[in-house]
Amino acid sequence: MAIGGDERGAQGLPLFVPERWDREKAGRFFDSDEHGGESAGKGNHPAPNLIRSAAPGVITAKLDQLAALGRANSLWTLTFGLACCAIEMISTHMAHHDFDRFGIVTWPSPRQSDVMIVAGTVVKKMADPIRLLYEQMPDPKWVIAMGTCATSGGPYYKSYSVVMGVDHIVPVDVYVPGCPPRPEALMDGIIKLQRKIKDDAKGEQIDLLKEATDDRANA
Amino acid sequence: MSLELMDVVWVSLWLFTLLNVVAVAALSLVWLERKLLGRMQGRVGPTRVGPFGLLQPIADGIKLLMKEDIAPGSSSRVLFFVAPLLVFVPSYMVWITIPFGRDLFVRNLDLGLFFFVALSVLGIVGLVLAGWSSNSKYAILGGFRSAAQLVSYEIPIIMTILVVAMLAGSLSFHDVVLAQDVVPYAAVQPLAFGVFLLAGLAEVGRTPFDIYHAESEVVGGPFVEYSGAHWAIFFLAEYINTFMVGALGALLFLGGWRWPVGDVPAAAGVALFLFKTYAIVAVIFWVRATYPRMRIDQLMSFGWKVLIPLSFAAFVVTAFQMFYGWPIWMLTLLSLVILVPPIYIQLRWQRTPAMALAKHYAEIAVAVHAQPRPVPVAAVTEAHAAPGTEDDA
Amino acid sequence: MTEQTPNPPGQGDDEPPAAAAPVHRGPPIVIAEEVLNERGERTARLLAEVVGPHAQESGGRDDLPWAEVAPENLLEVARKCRNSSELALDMLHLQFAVDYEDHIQMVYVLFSMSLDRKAILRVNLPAEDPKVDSVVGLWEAASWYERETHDLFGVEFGGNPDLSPLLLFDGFEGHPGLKSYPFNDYQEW
Amino acid sequence: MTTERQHDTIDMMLNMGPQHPATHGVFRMVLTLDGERVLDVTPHIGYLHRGSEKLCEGESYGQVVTLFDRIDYIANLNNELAFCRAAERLMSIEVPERAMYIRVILAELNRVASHALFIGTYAIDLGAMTPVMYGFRERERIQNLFEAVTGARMMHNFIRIGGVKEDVPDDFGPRVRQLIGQVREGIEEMDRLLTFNEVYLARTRGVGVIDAATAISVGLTGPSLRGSGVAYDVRKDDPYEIYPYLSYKVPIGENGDCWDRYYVRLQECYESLSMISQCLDQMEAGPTMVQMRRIARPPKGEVYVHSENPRGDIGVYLVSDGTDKPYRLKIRPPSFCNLVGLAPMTRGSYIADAVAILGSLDIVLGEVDR
Repeated sequence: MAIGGDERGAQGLPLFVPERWDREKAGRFFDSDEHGGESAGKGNHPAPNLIRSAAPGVITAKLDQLAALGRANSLWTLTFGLACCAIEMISTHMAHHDFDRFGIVTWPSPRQSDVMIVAGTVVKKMADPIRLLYEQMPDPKWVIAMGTCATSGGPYYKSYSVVMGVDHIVPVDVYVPGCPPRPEALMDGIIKLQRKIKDDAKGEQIDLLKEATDDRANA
Repeated sequence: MSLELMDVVWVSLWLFTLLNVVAVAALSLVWLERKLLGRMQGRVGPTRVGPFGLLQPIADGIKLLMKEDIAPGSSSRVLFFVAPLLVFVPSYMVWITIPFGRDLFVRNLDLGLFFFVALSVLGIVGLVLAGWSSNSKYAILGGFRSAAQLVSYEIPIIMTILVVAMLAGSLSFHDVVLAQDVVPYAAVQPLAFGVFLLAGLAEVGRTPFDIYHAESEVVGGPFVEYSGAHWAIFFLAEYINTFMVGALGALLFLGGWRWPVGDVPAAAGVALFLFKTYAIVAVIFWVRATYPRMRIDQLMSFGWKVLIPLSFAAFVVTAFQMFYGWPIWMLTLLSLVILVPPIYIQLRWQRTPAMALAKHYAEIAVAVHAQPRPVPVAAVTEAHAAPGTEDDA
Repeated sequence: MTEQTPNPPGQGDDEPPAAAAPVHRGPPIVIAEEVLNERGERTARLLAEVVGPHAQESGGRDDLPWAEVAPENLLEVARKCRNSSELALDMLHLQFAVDYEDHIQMVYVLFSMSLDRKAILRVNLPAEDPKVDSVVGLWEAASWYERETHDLFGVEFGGNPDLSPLLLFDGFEGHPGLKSYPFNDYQEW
Repeated sequence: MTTERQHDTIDMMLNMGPQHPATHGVFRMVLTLDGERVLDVTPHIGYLHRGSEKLCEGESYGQVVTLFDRIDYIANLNNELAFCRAAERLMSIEVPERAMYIRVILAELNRVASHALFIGTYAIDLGAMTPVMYGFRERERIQNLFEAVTGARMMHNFIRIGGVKEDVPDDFGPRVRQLIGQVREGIEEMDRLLTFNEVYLARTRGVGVIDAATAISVGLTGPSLRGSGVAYDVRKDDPYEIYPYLSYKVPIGENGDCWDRYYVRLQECYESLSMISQCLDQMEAGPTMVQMRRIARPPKGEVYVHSENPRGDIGVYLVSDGTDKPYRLKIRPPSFCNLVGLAPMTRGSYIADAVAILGSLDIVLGEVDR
């Protein structure tokens, strides 16, 4: 079944059908010709837009980089807190840590947001609304799984109602570990995401594993 | 009069320049707001993008332009995409007649004030259309709220503009500024200035009147379903309107580019005008950082029961002064006299009973007194059992 | 606190547990003493008066006496408890179910805001087809407690107008509060 | 305020949540509207139902504390205290006095942090942007102290059955005194900005009125109940730990509207700060943990213990079968009970009032859904 909302019932918010997020099928979202075929397999890439369709071809490469620069520095997050991590996420937005320094502000409507920070435990009842919100966000969009609950179910993995990580529902770009992650950790996650956006546009990919090993060797 | 080709070119050039100036001004407001709010809230605001975060609005703009533009499947597509233009075009058109300096304007219309009034009402249509065509309940609520709010607050604005027009004896911005050589109208008619500022706040939907796009209630109101470039147009229009209120305040009440220095070089005049404009805008942001939002019924009753009578009072007082030829300070005095009671009542009506109540609550709070503490026993309490061995493995 | 008896021989070794009856391993089970303090005694006397012959069993710990009543008498007893001028248990503090596998016990923790008294009513329900009268007419607070208990334990409350799922989503199979409902292992779903 | 229909129109159903800026998490309410007026409200919860109570049955007593941290994630230490007191009562443990003082200091600090957060988020519900920054600034200060004491910002796992994990650092006393001064200033700043602000008064006074009888019937507790004029505070009526040795006031309201609930919380901040300094004066050196088995194994029996959380009266009903895991653990979640009062308060008000009323109840969804 496709990612689209076809299975939704007639009455408002639907019954959630537990269905594993299938990356192959999900690939349709990003890899098809309709959505920029050349960008297959490089993460979330820009959807067709006015400028790209008006000026295709040679200049798009540079334009992509410029766009990536703009996008990376203007990540608007969805005002969307689920559980405990939401408090630390809000802390990061507030005076002491001040996410606004990075140009990050929260926006209440998914239509105007770029990043969904899934902050907290995802339960099965909430799974469908999350997928709906993700689909409502315009491309390009990113997801940060904040905390162990959103990453893998965390301390609640034995529960009957908890989803074992939000990546069963939506594709995740950055996982931030911690229970809950400190605001600094979330900032690090955001900076990683900014790098990912810029490097994706250049056609490079960060080898985080290698970087971490190098860091450890240098330390 | 025949339209020459050169005229068309010149006008287009002027309009294009104006568009850029206004857009840059709006972007500067975005930056200023984030920085100012940050400072007022114990933060720093954007710092990472460019020096002092100056490129932050540019980054936002690039991102918004390159973002996917979604029209919800159930929306009325044509109206959905026309609505942002209906909001943006009038708010931009008004600038044609705004003089930045003595000779710095696109067209000095003789009916400039009238032109402004006529165009500023048009934006409401766009907001209502945006709310209706989105086919979202939040959007339609926001659209209705904006219609109710903007139409009611248009009246005090028009009345205060009329006061200025009477005082200056002209409907042209240029003449209004020239008439304020000695005393700005903010000093002549403080009542009208105050009403203008409050109604202006409501007109551009700023706190405490940001009801139609209240985030915690209607999640952005008419704009809730918009994304990408179309949303950016709304966003831009909103800031252009804020700048417009600042500019109008500077021109109509603070003497534009002339008062208090008289004739100065054009650049200095423009700087003076911009300074006044930004000062008013900063006050608007300051109010935003301070006040909560009003409720829709309170907003309407404040508009109809306070602001509109006050604006009529200003109008009548000015008419009397002009008819009987009283000295100008008499007008200042009268308008201050009218201004003081409502401010006093508005402040005292809520605050005094609440303070009395707070005092009462301090009295009825139930006091719990400490019991004498027993002499602490130093011995460690042995509990449950001696340390076991079978569990510790 | 009762004395702890020494380990009986043969327990605590690595014997595989018998399949039929779960064998208790580890130290022997100690039963807590239930002692009412002065405040509790006073409430217990009042509670006994109010509940009267309906009480099947009673006891208490510290300042919290309890009385066990039959399901069919619950509503009557609860009404008496609320309306009695001496008890005046006007707040339903907590209402929940415990699954003892052979029966389900409903526990009602009742508080009095005006008189600073508290008491517990317990009702034993059969494990299959647990059904009891709703107390939502007496305390509004019961509405959500009963929906929750209906969700998690499958207890039916006669007279509650709305027992739609509160915590679980529509279409959830089973009653996860019951002991028979297993814990998950990590799984991809 | 009236629920009478003004025009013959079709009602509009407005769905707020589960993702909505004003619902404080994943709460969902469906409003039935007649224009701007709310005719009825249907709350829907369960979007954060993690099955904590069931999970507690599978964890040993020591591990349950970590789950309690995450139930009311704004007042973590108060929650730990609630559970540990229940287990201690069941095991008849007497906690050393110094441990009780440390517990009370931390719990009261957490209460202040929670109320500071409430004042901030409530202001943002009403459209004021700045108090939330100040509120989080104070919370950040308190969290720094928690980090120094417990090693964690939020999920402390510090209060254990039988005492606290370890003694506090050497500079605890002076640090807390300094912190009290700073936090008091910060709270006063919010107080000055908000309490008698005309727009704020207009938005909160006379909104969401609930009288004492209804409040008791729906099970409101904590500041929400005290706002209606019922002076019920577990610390006063059922004293635990070392609260009997402290002098304080229990602030109450009379009208039961949003402003009263806010004002009660604001005054509680000041009271808590004074309680903390009393605790520091009285605290003496001593052990902080009883000697007991590493793995707690309470005797078979049942116990109900309740204590005062920032949100209200949290209760823990513990059924033990004599093993190292609880047989059944039921939490009385104050937010859950307070939320039952939302519908009677909201009927007949405006949409904006619905948001204000929900905010004034100060719910935490982790606790509502567990």
